[in-house]
Amino acid sequence: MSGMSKIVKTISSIAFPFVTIYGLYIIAHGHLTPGGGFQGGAIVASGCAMILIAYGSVWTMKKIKEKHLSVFESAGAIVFIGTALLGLSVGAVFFKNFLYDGGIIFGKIPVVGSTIANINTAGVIPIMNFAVGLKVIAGLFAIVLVMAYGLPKKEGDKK
Amino acid sequence: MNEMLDYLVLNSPALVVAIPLLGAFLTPLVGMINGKLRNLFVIFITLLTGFFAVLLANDVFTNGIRTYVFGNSSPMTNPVVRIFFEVDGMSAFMALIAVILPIVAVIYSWAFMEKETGLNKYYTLILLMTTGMLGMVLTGDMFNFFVFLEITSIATAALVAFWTNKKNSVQAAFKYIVISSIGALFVLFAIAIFYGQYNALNMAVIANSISYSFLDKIALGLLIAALAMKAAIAPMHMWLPDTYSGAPSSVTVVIVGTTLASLYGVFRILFTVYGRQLLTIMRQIGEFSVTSSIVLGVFIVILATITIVIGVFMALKSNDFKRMIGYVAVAEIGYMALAVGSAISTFHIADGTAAVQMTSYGEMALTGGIFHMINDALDIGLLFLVAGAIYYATKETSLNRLGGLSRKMKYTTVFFLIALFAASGLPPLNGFASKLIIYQSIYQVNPILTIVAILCSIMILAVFVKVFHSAFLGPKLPSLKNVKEVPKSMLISMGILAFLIILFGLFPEYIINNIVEPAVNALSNPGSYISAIVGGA
Amino acid sequence: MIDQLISTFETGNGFWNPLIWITSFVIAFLIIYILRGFGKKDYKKGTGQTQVFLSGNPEYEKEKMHVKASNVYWGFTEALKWIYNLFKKIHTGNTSDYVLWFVVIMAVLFLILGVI
Amino acid sequence: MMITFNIPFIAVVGLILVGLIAVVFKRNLIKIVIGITLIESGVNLFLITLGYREGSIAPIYSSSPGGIMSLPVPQALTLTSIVIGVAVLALMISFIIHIYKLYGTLDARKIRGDEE
Repeated sequence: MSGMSKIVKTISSIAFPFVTIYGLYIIAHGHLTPGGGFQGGAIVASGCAMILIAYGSVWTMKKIKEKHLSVFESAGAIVFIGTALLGLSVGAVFFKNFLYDGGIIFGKIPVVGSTIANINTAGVIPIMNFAVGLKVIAGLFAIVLVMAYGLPKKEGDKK
Repeated sequence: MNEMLDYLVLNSPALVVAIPLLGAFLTPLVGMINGKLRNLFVIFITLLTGFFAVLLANDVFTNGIRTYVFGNSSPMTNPVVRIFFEVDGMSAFMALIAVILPIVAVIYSWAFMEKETGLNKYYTLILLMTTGMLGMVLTGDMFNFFVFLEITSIATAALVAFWTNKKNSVQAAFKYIVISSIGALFVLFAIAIFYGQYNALNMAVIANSISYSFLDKIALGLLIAALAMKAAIAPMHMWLPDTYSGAPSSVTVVIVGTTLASLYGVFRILFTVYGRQLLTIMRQIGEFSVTSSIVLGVFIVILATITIVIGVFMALKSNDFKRMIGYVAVAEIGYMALAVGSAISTFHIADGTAAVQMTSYGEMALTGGIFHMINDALDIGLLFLVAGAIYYATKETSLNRLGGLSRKMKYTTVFFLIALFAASGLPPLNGFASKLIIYQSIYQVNPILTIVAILCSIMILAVFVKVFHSAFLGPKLPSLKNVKEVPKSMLISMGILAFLIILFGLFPEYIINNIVEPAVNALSNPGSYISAIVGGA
Repeated sequence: MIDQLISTFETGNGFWNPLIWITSFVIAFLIIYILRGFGKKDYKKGTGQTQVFLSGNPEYEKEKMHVKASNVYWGFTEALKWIYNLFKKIHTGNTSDYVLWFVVIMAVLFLILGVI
Repeated sequence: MMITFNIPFIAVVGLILVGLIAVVFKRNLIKIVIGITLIESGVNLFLITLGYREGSIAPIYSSSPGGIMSLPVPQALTLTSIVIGVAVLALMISFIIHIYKLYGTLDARKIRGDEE
């Protein structure tokens, strides 16, 4: 798949940071508002897909290798399961929210009822959200990238 | 040391699933360092999983049902929100099946897949499949069951298409993913019906409060149809020969396990979740009251008989080794379904108590069916490993182009003979004991069933005699001049399965008393499964 | 442990004892070994003894001598042609048909569970 | 009044039926995949519909107006189902790409194995 016109490239370059920031915001506020790892990750990945379409798969493949993406994907999954296993190692159970009520990082207890959101709450959930977000960004982008790379390179170029 | 072991036993339900999952995502990272190291790592992970599964099974067989609440060490506070693993005898039994096959598969893959590329992903997916299977059999939560079902199917489909340049593999993978995603969606639909009625996703809670309303009947139909399709009961079995023959043999061994895990779903739904409700009287014909259990039991028995017949007949005709074993696998599934159907049709309420009971032969049928599950996994698994060995040596699966292999591949021939006798139910190998129990118990249901079952078992022998004749006997073919015995890792994995087959065949009493009996008790007493979560009776 | 292993397994109409099986197999192998001893002692490889004898006819090539898999059980499949034709008709290999069978079974289940 | 409550359920059944019809009767693989996604949407809609309790508000604590909140479990289930759906969809599309490369067609009747 080759790139598109200069106008598309420029516009998508401008839009890309905003899309990414929005996606990261959704990931970061996953424990407070609707959203979370998957949704935010999907938004960021769709931003990446926009760049892919604008610049073409060949160009994108030069910039970022599918191998590196799978490392990120593995890292996300490992962080997720690792956090869950840490709950086990501190003497409790698998998936134990051991940071909750710890007071240090994400350790505040939210006030019951209608309040202003406090991002420093919810224990391990934000960490897992970030892990899932990383995995989804890498995973979805890798899917789109590989599919685009597998398609014919030019229009009308069969097989 | 003892404290450490206790701690591990306590957390084994979670670890059994968590270790292969963690291993799956560590595999690509390890694979970047070295290929051999990665293979060792994967074997280590599966062995570790096996170790924990044995710990868990041992604990469950001696101490009864184990529940494990994720994220909370305190007792169940809210069964709607919490996710449970609930491990009873049946789950532990299935977990044993689900760990044996991947161990064998990864040892086998060392040599079998050596020349392929993309092995990092291959091993990742195999471990994900293991996770999925183990999760399916251990979970006590309906939705969790669905999630693990999907994990298993996605990983399986991706692995079936591992040889992406082969038409046969890719089309088989597409069929498999279509079938399994539709099946899983209908399972989800049924789960949603449960949630809408009972505000619960937990199997025990649902089983406790189920009322067998009209919606529950619909959910039962959806669940049985979808899971039976995943377990390849005729006439929904057609995907199985495609998938089994399309996948690399090392993968097929694990797919056998996933098929059995789906069958486990059927067991769980019928015996635990619905259980007592199946005794609802639908219609009174004179003295005889027709209950759901009889209707459903007879229906499953009919389907199972069709499954057996179609399986063996198609196997006799096919000339592709792997497709042939696929059809035999269909027939073997039919034997298990036959046992389940017979067991369900004998449901009745015991005099003086409220508990649901099966007649003694119903219980015996269940014993035979469950024992046959592990035997089937071992036999069919070994057959596919032999098929893979032949493919490795000759790059050929069509029986028409094979011949005289026994002169070159001695050990493979011996393993094939063991698998042949075991799968066709000849003594003293494991297939005999379980099939004998099934024949005896279904004789009480209907003698014709026994005749059909025995005849089909003989035909399975005929099927493999055909393979033995055309692939292993005969003159050395000029086209197969350079055939050599397969490498050690493949022989070792075949040896493990052959050893287990002989062991299970020689000591069926020991196996039944120690492994199968707890599973049968778990299924025939759904009350204990329910009370472990809900409390009370 | 050991006495559990060798205990007899009763199925109702039959029984199973590992010891009996092992002994009978050992005896069977002994008999085979003894019978094997009665065989010809003057067998030599590479001589005329080992040549294929087809009533005096010349031997064909190896490829032609081997009965292929598709020819095994030809009589059986020929006699039951009607049943194989039926089965072949069902096994279309088409994904849609697989799903159609699923829908049919689901409908039958609804019928027998809901209506009867 | 009754009918308005039932509209989502009618839509669920409609979506699933349309999906099944597409899977069973369409020959193009892409259309079969579309059918599967339709079934999936139907099931997801069913889950979401079940999650709503009359008069409840969305379960978000931040600056909520107060009142009964509906239990977010069905939303979580739907989300999980959507995530799985994305994975399945990506996998199916990849298979279709490979099938088209190997077979040169997307007709479901022509996509068959070696021996069927």
